[in-house]
This record gives sequence, structure tokens and C-alpha cells, in this order.
Amino acid sequence: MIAHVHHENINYLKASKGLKNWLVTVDHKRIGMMYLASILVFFVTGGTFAGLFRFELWSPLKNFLTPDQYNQFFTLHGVIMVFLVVVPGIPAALGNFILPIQIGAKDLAFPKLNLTSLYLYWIGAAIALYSIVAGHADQGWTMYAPYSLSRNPSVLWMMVAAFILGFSSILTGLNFIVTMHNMRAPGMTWYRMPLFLWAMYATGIMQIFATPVLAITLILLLMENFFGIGIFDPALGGDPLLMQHFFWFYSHPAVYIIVVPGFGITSEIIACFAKKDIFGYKFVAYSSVAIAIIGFVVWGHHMFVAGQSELADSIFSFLTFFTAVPSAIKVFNWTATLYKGSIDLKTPMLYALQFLFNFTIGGLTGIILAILSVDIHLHDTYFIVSHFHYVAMGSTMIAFIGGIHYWWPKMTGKMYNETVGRTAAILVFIGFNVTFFVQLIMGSQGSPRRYYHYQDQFQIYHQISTVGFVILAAGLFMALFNLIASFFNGSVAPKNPWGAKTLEWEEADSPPVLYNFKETPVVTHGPYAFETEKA
Amino acid sequence: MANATAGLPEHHVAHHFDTANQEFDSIKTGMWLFLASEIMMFGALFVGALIFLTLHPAAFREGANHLDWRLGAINTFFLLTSGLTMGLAVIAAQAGQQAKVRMNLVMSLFLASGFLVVKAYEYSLKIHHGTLPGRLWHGEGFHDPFVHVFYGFYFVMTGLHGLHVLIGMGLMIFALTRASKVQFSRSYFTPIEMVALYWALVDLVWVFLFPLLYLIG
Amino acid sequence: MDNSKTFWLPEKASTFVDTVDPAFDLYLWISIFFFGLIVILITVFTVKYLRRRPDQLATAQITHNLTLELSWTIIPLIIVMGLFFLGMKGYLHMRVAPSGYMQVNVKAQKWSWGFEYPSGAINDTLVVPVNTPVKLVMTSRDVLHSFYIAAFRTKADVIPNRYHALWFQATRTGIFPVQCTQYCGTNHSYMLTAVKVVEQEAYNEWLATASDPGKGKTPAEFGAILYQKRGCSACHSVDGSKAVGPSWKGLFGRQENCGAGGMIMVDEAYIRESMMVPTAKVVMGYQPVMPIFKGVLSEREIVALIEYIKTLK
Amino acid sequence: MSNHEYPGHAIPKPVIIGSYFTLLFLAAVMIGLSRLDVARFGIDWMDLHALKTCIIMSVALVMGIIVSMFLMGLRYENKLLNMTIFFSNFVFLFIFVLFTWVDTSFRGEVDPSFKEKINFTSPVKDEEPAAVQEGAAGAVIAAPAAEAKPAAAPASAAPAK
Repeated sequence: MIAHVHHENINYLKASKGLKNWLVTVDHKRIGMMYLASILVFFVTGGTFAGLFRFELWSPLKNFLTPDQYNQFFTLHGVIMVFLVVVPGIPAALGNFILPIQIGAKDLAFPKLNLTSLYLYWIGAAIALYSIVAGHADQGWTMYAPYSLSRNPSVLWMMVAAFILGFSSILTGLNFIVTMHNMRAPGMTWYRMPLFLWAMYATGIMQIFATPVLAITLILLLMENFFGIGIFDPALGGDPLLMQHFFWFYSHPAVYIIVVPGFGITSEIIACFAKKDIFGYKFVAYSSVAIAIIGFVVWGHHMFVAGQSELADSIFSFLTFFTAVPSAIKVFNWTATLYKGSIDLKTPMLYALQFLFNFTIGGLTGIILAILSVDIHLHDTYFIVSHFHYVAMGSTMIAFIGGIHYWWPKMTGKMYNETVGRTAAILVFIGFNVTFFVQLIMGSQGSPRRYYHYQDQFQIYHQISTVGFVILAAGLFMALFNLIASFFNGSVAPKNPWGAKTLEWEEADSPPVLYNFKETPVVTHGPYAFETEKA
Repeated sequence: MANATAGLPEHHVAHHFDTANQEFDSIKTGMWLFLASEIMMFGALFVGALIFLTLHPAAFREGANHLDWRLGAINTFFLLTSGLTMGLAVIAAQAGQQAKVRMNLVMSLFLASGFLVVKAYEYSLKIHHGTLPGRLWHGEGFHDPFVHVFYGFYFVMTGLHGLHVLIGMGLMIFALTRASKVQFSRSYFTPIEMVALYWALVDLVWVFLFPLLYLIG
Repeated sequence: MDNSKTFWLPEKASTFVDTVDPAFDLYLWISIFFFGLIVILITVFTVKYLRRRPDQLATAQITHNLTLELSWTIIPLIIVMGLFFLGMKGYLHMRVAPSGYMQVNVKAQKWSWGFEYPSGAINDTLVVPVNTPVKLVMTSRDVLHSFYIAAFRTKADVIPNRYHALWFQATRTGIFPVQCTQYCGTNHSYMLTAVKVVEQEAYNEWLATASDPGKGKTPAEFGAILYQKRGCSACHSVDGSKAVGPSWKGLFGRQENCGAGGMIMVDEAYIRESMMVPTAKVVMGYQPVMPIFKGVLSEREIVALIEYIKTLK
Repeated sequence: MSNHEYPGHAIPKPVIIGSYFTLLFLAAVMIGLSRLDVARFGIDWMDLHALKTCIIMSVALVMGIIVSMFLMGLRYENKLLNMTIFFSNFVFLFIFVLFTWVDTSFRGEVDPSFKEKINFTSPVKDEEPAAVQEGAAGAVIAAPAAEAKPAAAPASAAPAK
């Protein structure tokens, strides 16, 4: 292989000026940064909706929101967070930026398709925001029939938005899988790939095979709304449970699309900051793919009380327990990686350890829901709300913020302030656990979810949770401002500040040149080939 | 190269690929992944139809009886033949015969439009008989209370398939423009191959759609 | 047996408690063990192997250990299979009603529950005898709801146009809240009622009086009972305050503006029509969300309700 | 990899023409089979209609395999990647239809009253096809439970054992 010498050695931020160049770029790094900016904006929007009804729930009586406004806000919190923040989240922002560099390629396989995916995301986001003013959508992000069949214009616009965002997700997954198959640098075998890429590969499989079913569910829901074709609407002889089957066949793989990229980032950060090769590389890599496959066969556990046949309940419960095994493997392997390492508690490592803590609680509270008899009591209560927040917010978003801190020097060429970063990480940890651990107790005590007015005995839990929200919001904003501030007056970042062994740190500059490498790198060692201390 | 003297410019490999083979393999795997998401989309509709068939077989059979299988047979012939001409177009492109490529593409376009004409006629029959889904239903002489749901599935599935036929025809026109802009040869025939793959998918979906809706009655 | 509320679980009041609570507690201890193991290991490793010198390297690069890997694959698998059988055995016990149960029909509608007893009694709270299996055959009149009694550890969705059953057997008397746990609109969180568990004799007396609520009462008094029992109180107030629906105070004989339906005078015909086809003439400023009562209210009940409305000046 | 300088693989012309005619033939078989009136055989110990449906769908399956393996060139791929992508589609769809079917067809095992649908409206006019359809709601088709007093325990849901 002759090494291509690239004459464009200026970094991608200065390669071309002006908004127009940014909007029509096909450079995966710029698209990744634009995705990152949009996703953080929507994270703040979704968070404010959460904050509004968190304060409303301070007391069971009406504080400042009417029941309709409360219902509208929890719906918008759900839709924005799921479809606009956590599902695209890590793959679109960090995956787009880091994957080609970690693999040693100049760009993704289909750069123009990548830009199309970004524009589909923006169009879908615009329609989702328009649905706020187009009326009041209060059917929850799950859009169950027959409540979502009320031909409420705002609900219909929300469905169109989810439909478009689905295609943006498919195109990202397609780009990643093709790039990983065909464009690896010479010497980069499958087992020399960093685990972040294995997580992107597993996410790509789910994006390609699950999202089209969401597109069909939404088409059928729109047809049901406009023409009343009677597939889902019980009043016309349809079966609302069929809609739940279609919806959860996509939405359960979707929750694994949400959490698996978080695994990838955690593997990178823990290995790098413990200066130790990952324990059981093959087990961790294959457990990501195993979760992707098992994710397709368990969707029925969302419908144990919804009137599913007892046989289907038992089969789904049996299969759901198998998802516990890959997650357990991962958590044990990460913990074993710390053994005999040299652990440096910088900000990314704090977020990674937090991830381990939260994901253990999230995983354990998930497995109890697979026990049929206990799920009858716990279903649709705050226990479920707390479980999926421990996994979606406590694991994915915290790994996402950890990943942003970890790759910030590479992406912007600037170092963020370490002490402010660490305090923010601790604040986020305390705030998150105060907010959501009490909801576990409240849920098992029998407090249903999506309740505007609740029984008085649960007021103390809601108040603790709201206080926790304040701490969490403070921590998140501190981290956000710390990063933005470093963009302007941060110190110049060296090429490899953390001493990592993956391609993006060893070969590419910070920030990388337009085509990532001066000449195509040749890979000679694994992603975590750290040396050991000379005794 | 074959008749490079035809004066059409040669294709050059995109900058971020190293070799032509890598580019072709990437595009082909990318196409197959896109076709996979299309198959999952139609597959979900087939699952809905099969579940409806198991829940209300009588309604499904009664609805299917009222479909004219002859129109379905003509459409099957149109699609299979256009699949043939697309296959021949790929072979012609690999042999570098630009004129034969254009002729085959025009043949496929003609057959595809034939399919759409028959489909439009069939829809007008349905509108005339009033067998439209849901609220628009005002058909006579039907007994099963669920037969309108069959027509709900019928219109969603054939409508989505018809949309994909339209997209396929658009791609054929795009391939025609490419055929007059760049010289195809054994080392570069990607656009034709990809349009042929997409069209074969449209055939594949129709091969399953036709018996499920028309022949089970 | 102490039936009061524990740290994790609400008060105990049904036979299902012996199925759900032991499983919950067993799992609680399993998760405490694993969670504790992970947290202790992390803290120990982090403290022991903290990087003292900036260029300090790892003391050893252990990358895999097959016995360890297999053990933390097989052991969780065995534990979860045990949990599966535990869960399934309990679940089938909770789904299959024993013979000799007493059946009650439940009607869920947007934001109120209605209970109908085989003897014809109607009530807006569920009154059941203690220590007898009760089977609820539930259906909804508009959207999905879910019947949840936390104290009995049981829950089942209520699906429109279909019957869904749920059975329980109360073990002690008392009043236990019932909540709707499937999102159903504006007043989803106000869709509450209660299960009143009484001794068998008290139940028989109650049933006798409740079976024929109108007996020995003037139509207006019967109307007042129906106002509560039929869930009208969920949306219509009697003190003039505006709720989901117009207030019944001073309603009779009043002129109302129905927008498209034009100006109408509230008389017997209008009230009857509003019960049968509620969306026909909706008063301006109110949502057309009233459920259809055609086929639900008997002729005697309609007359009683109209008389009751007349008395509200 | 295929020969070094030529990307992809050329599907031989006879294969394409041969698969075309096979497909036409199989389509004819399918249509012929569907026109066959099974009542003529008078076999009652087996549901001939379901058998006919299965045969037709399996012929369609064979046609699908021919289209994918020969027309789409999966047979000539040297890397197994594209073929795994194609066939994993059907694995996921099979899982989807299997579990949804397990749910819908086994409902009401424990409680038979759960199977039937009550008081739903259908725009299809059954009894009086000629009558003009009045009102938007159409004929209200109630379950066997007496419509007059649905308050009474639905007949079908008598205390089932």
C-alpha cells in the first residue's frame, strides 16, 4: 500500500470559513460537531420540560401547571429526549467524529449520505418543535392507540417527525457498518478495533433492522387517524395490543440503541485511564453484538399487564432474562479491568465510574421487572420511570458527557478546566442519584407514573426528587459551561493528553487535519496495548 | 477498456476510497443494507397482514375474492419482464455497450409504467365499487364485518409498493442520464448495478405481495 | 402477621402478597449482594491502584481468565432461570381464578370507574366480602385504562371493546385505594376509587340495600344517588363551579349557547339527548368528551336524574 | 477477492434469462393452483384450503429465492456479508410474526371471555346491503350479550371454570 501524502495539512476547523461551508460540508468531523451542538440544545430543551413538571410535582395540588399542560410537558420531555437526544445521541455526535479516525480512514463510506442524515435530523426536529404549537399533544411518547387516534393535529405532526428521524437513524447505522467492513486501515483486524467501534457496529445492526418497523407503525397510525382503517382502533374492531406489538418491536431495540454506545465509550475511558488492556476483550465485544440480537426477541415484557396471552407473557419473560447475561459480563469485565491498573481519576474516568454505578442499579432494577408476578405490581409505576432513567440518563447520557470530555481535546484542540470538570461530575452523580433513587421506593410503594395529582404519602419522595433535579441541573450546566468556556480560553491540547493507544490519539493531531492523517496509518498493535511497570 | 473511443469520460474513484474494488464493495454492501431496511419495512406490513389473516380468515378470504387476479397476473408479468431487462442492462453495461444499456433501461421504464397503469385502473375499480378503507367504505354485498380492514391493508401495501415502483422509475431515469455522461465498462458499472438491485427488490416484494393479496381468496 | 407498609412495599391485604413479596425480597437481597460486590470492588481497586506518579504504569496486563469469565456468565444465568420459574409459578396463580368466585363487572370511562353487581346494584366504589375470591370482568368505554390495587399487588389493563379479567381475594377488611395506571388523558391522575372490604354479613346487608337503590326513594333522591354512582360527579359539579362539564346548579330551564347548535333551552328533551348522543349539542367552551350513556342508563334512571337536576336551583 | 482489477461479479446472461423463464413458469403454477376449486375433491379430513394457501406461499418463497440468489447475484458473492444481511431480515421478521401470533392466537386460554370483541362499529353493512348507510356510526354490531342491558353479566362470560 503506497502511503498517500495529503497536501491539505490544515486542521478541519480552519479548512474553510463561513456558515455556508459548514452547512454543505461532507467532512464527518464537522457533521459530528453540528450533530453534537444540536443534540446538546435539545438535551437542554427536554431537560427544561422535565424541570417544569418536576417543580409542579412539588405538591399534589396545582402549583402553576394545569393537568393538560403537565401531560403536554411529559409528552414533549419523552419525545424530545428519546427521538432527538438519546437515540441519535452518541452514534451521531461522537460516532460520526471518532469512528473514521479510530479506523484509520479519511472519511465515512458515504459522506453525502451522512449530510443527508443530518438534514433529515434537522427537518424531523423542526417538525417535532412545530408540533408543540400545532395544538397540545398529550399522549406520551408511546402514542398508544386508541388515545393517539384522536386526530389531534399536534399528535399527527409528532408522528411525522418520528418517521423522518427514523430515516436519519437508518442512514447513520448504514454508514457505520459499511465503513467498518470496507475502510479499515491496513493492519486493523476486527480484534484490533477499539470496543467503541464494536458498540457502533451493534448499534448499526439495530438501527437498520428495527427502525423500519417504527416507520410502518407510524404509517399505520396515521392511516388509522385519517381513514379509520380499523387495524388498531378497538372501536372499529381493531386490536390496540397489535399496535403495542408493532411499537415495542422497534422501541425495545431502540432502548438498546440508546445504551450500547454508552458501553462503547465506557470501555474506552476505563481502559485508557486505568492504563490497562480491557479484561476479556472478546467477551465484551461479543456481548455488545449479543445484546443487539437478544434485543429483538424480548419486546413483549412491556405488555405483561396489557392483556397479552399468558403463553406469550411466559415466553417473553423467559427470553428477557437472557439480556441479563451480556450486561453482567460487561460490568464484571470493566471492574476486572481496574484490577492492577494505574487509575487516574480525571473527569472522563469519574463519569465512567458513575456509569458503572448507575448501570448496575439500572440493570438490576430491569431484571426484577422480568419476574412476571412482581412486574404485575411494579408495571406503570415510578419504579419503571426510575429504571429507564437509570439506564437512559444515568448510563447513556453520563457516558455521553464522559465521552465528550474524553474526546474534547481531540475535537476542539483545547483542554477544559479539570477541577471544574470534576466538581461538575460529582454534582451530577449526587443530583442524579438523589432524583431517581427515591423514585424506586415511591414506585414499589404503588405510585403510578404520569400522575399530576398523587397521594399525599408520596409527597416527601417527590420533594426529594425535585431537590435532586436542582443539583443535577446545576452539575450539568456547570459541565456545559466548562466545555464552552474552554473552547475560547482553554489551553492548547497536546496530541495525546491521556496517553491512549488508539489511532485517534496516537496518529491524528488535535484537532485532526482535514483528512484525519498526514498519511494512512499502519496498525501494528491492539487498541489498549499499555506497557506494565518495571518492577 | 472497451470502446473508450466513444468519447465519454472515464469514472475516477472518489478521494476517500483507495481502490475501485473498495468503492464498489462499499456501495454494494451499503445498497444491501438499504435493501434490508426496505425489506424490514415491507416485512412489518406482511406481519400485520398475516396476523389479520390468522385473526379473521373469512374476512381476508372474502376481501381477496373481490380482487381481480388477472390484473395481478398482468402486473406480475410486467414486473418480472422489467426485472429481466434490468438484468440485461447490467450485462450490457459490463460489456461497455452504452446503446444497449439505454435500450434496456427504456424497455424497463416502459414496462414499469405499464405496471402503474394497470395499478391505477385497479384503484379506479375499487373506488367505483366503494371498497375503500375505513370511513370511506361504502361497498355493497359484503358480509364479514372486518372486510374493510383487508382493504385497509390492501391499499397501504400496494400503495407503498407503487410508491417504490415510482422511485425505481426515477432511478432508471437517473441511470439513463448517467449512461449518457460516463462510459460504462467492466471496471465501472455501479449505477446500473445498484438500480437493478433496487428494482429486483421491488420485484421481490411484489412476488410475495401478489399471492398474499390476490391468490389466497 | 404484620400487614402494615414496609420500606419497599405497600400494606398487605390479599392472597397475592404471599406470591409477590417473597419474590421481591429475594430479588432485593440478590441485587444488594451484586451491587455491593461491584461497588466494593470498584472502590478497593480505585484506592489501591490510584496513580501516585504521573507516569506510573499498570502493575500487570491481565487480559483474560477463562474460569472467571465462564463463572460470571454461568452463575447469573442459573440465578435468572430460577427467578423465571419463581415468577411464572406466581404469575399463573395470579391469572387463573379459583372456582366459586363472585363476579363483578367493571366499566371504566374517562376518569371514573363504575361497578355493576350481578344482582343489579351499581356503585362507584367496589364493595367486596373478605376471604372470598372476586373476579372483575372489566371493559372500557373509550380509551385504555388500568385497574391497579397496590395493597392487593394486582393490576390489569382495561381495554375498550373487549373484556379483561382480574381476580383477587382480600385477606383483611379495610378501604384500599384503586388507581388508574394507563395514561388516559387530562384527569388520569384523578381517576381514583377504592375497594371496601367488609365482613360477609355487612356485605349482604349492603348488597340488599344497593340492589335496588331507587326502592322507597323519590325520583330526585334516587337521582342524587345516581349522580354519585354513575360517575356524573367526576365531570359535573352541583355547586355551580365549572368542571370538565357544565355545573348542574340552576341548569334546568336556562338558555345555553351551543355554538353550531345555536341557542337552546335546557329542558327534559335536551338533557335526555345529551345523555344519549352527548356530542349532538355541546355547550360553548366545553370539550365533547362526555361518554355515551345510551344503553347504559335505564329509563327509570334517566327520569330520576332529570328530576334531580330540576331540584338543583 | 474477485480478479484484481474488475470490481463486483458479472452474472452470466443464460442465468438471468433462465431465471426469468423459471419465474414466469412458477407464477403460472401459482395462479393455476389458486384457480383450482378444492371443494371438488370432497376431502374433509384435511383443511384443503389451508394446504392450498401453504403451497402457494411456498411457491412464492421459491420465486423469492430465485430472484434474490440469481437476479440479485447473491449466489455469486464471494464474501458472505451481503447474504447474511439479506437472510437476517427474514430471521427478525419470523421472530416478529411468531411472537405476535403466539399472543393473538393464545389469548383467552385462561379466560375465554377475553377473545371476543364487543360493541364495535363496522362500516360494512351486512344484513341490508341495499339500504343507504345512515349516520356515520353505521350498524352497531354487539356481542352475543343482550344489547338492552349490557349491565347484566355478559352471557358469554358466565362463571367459566
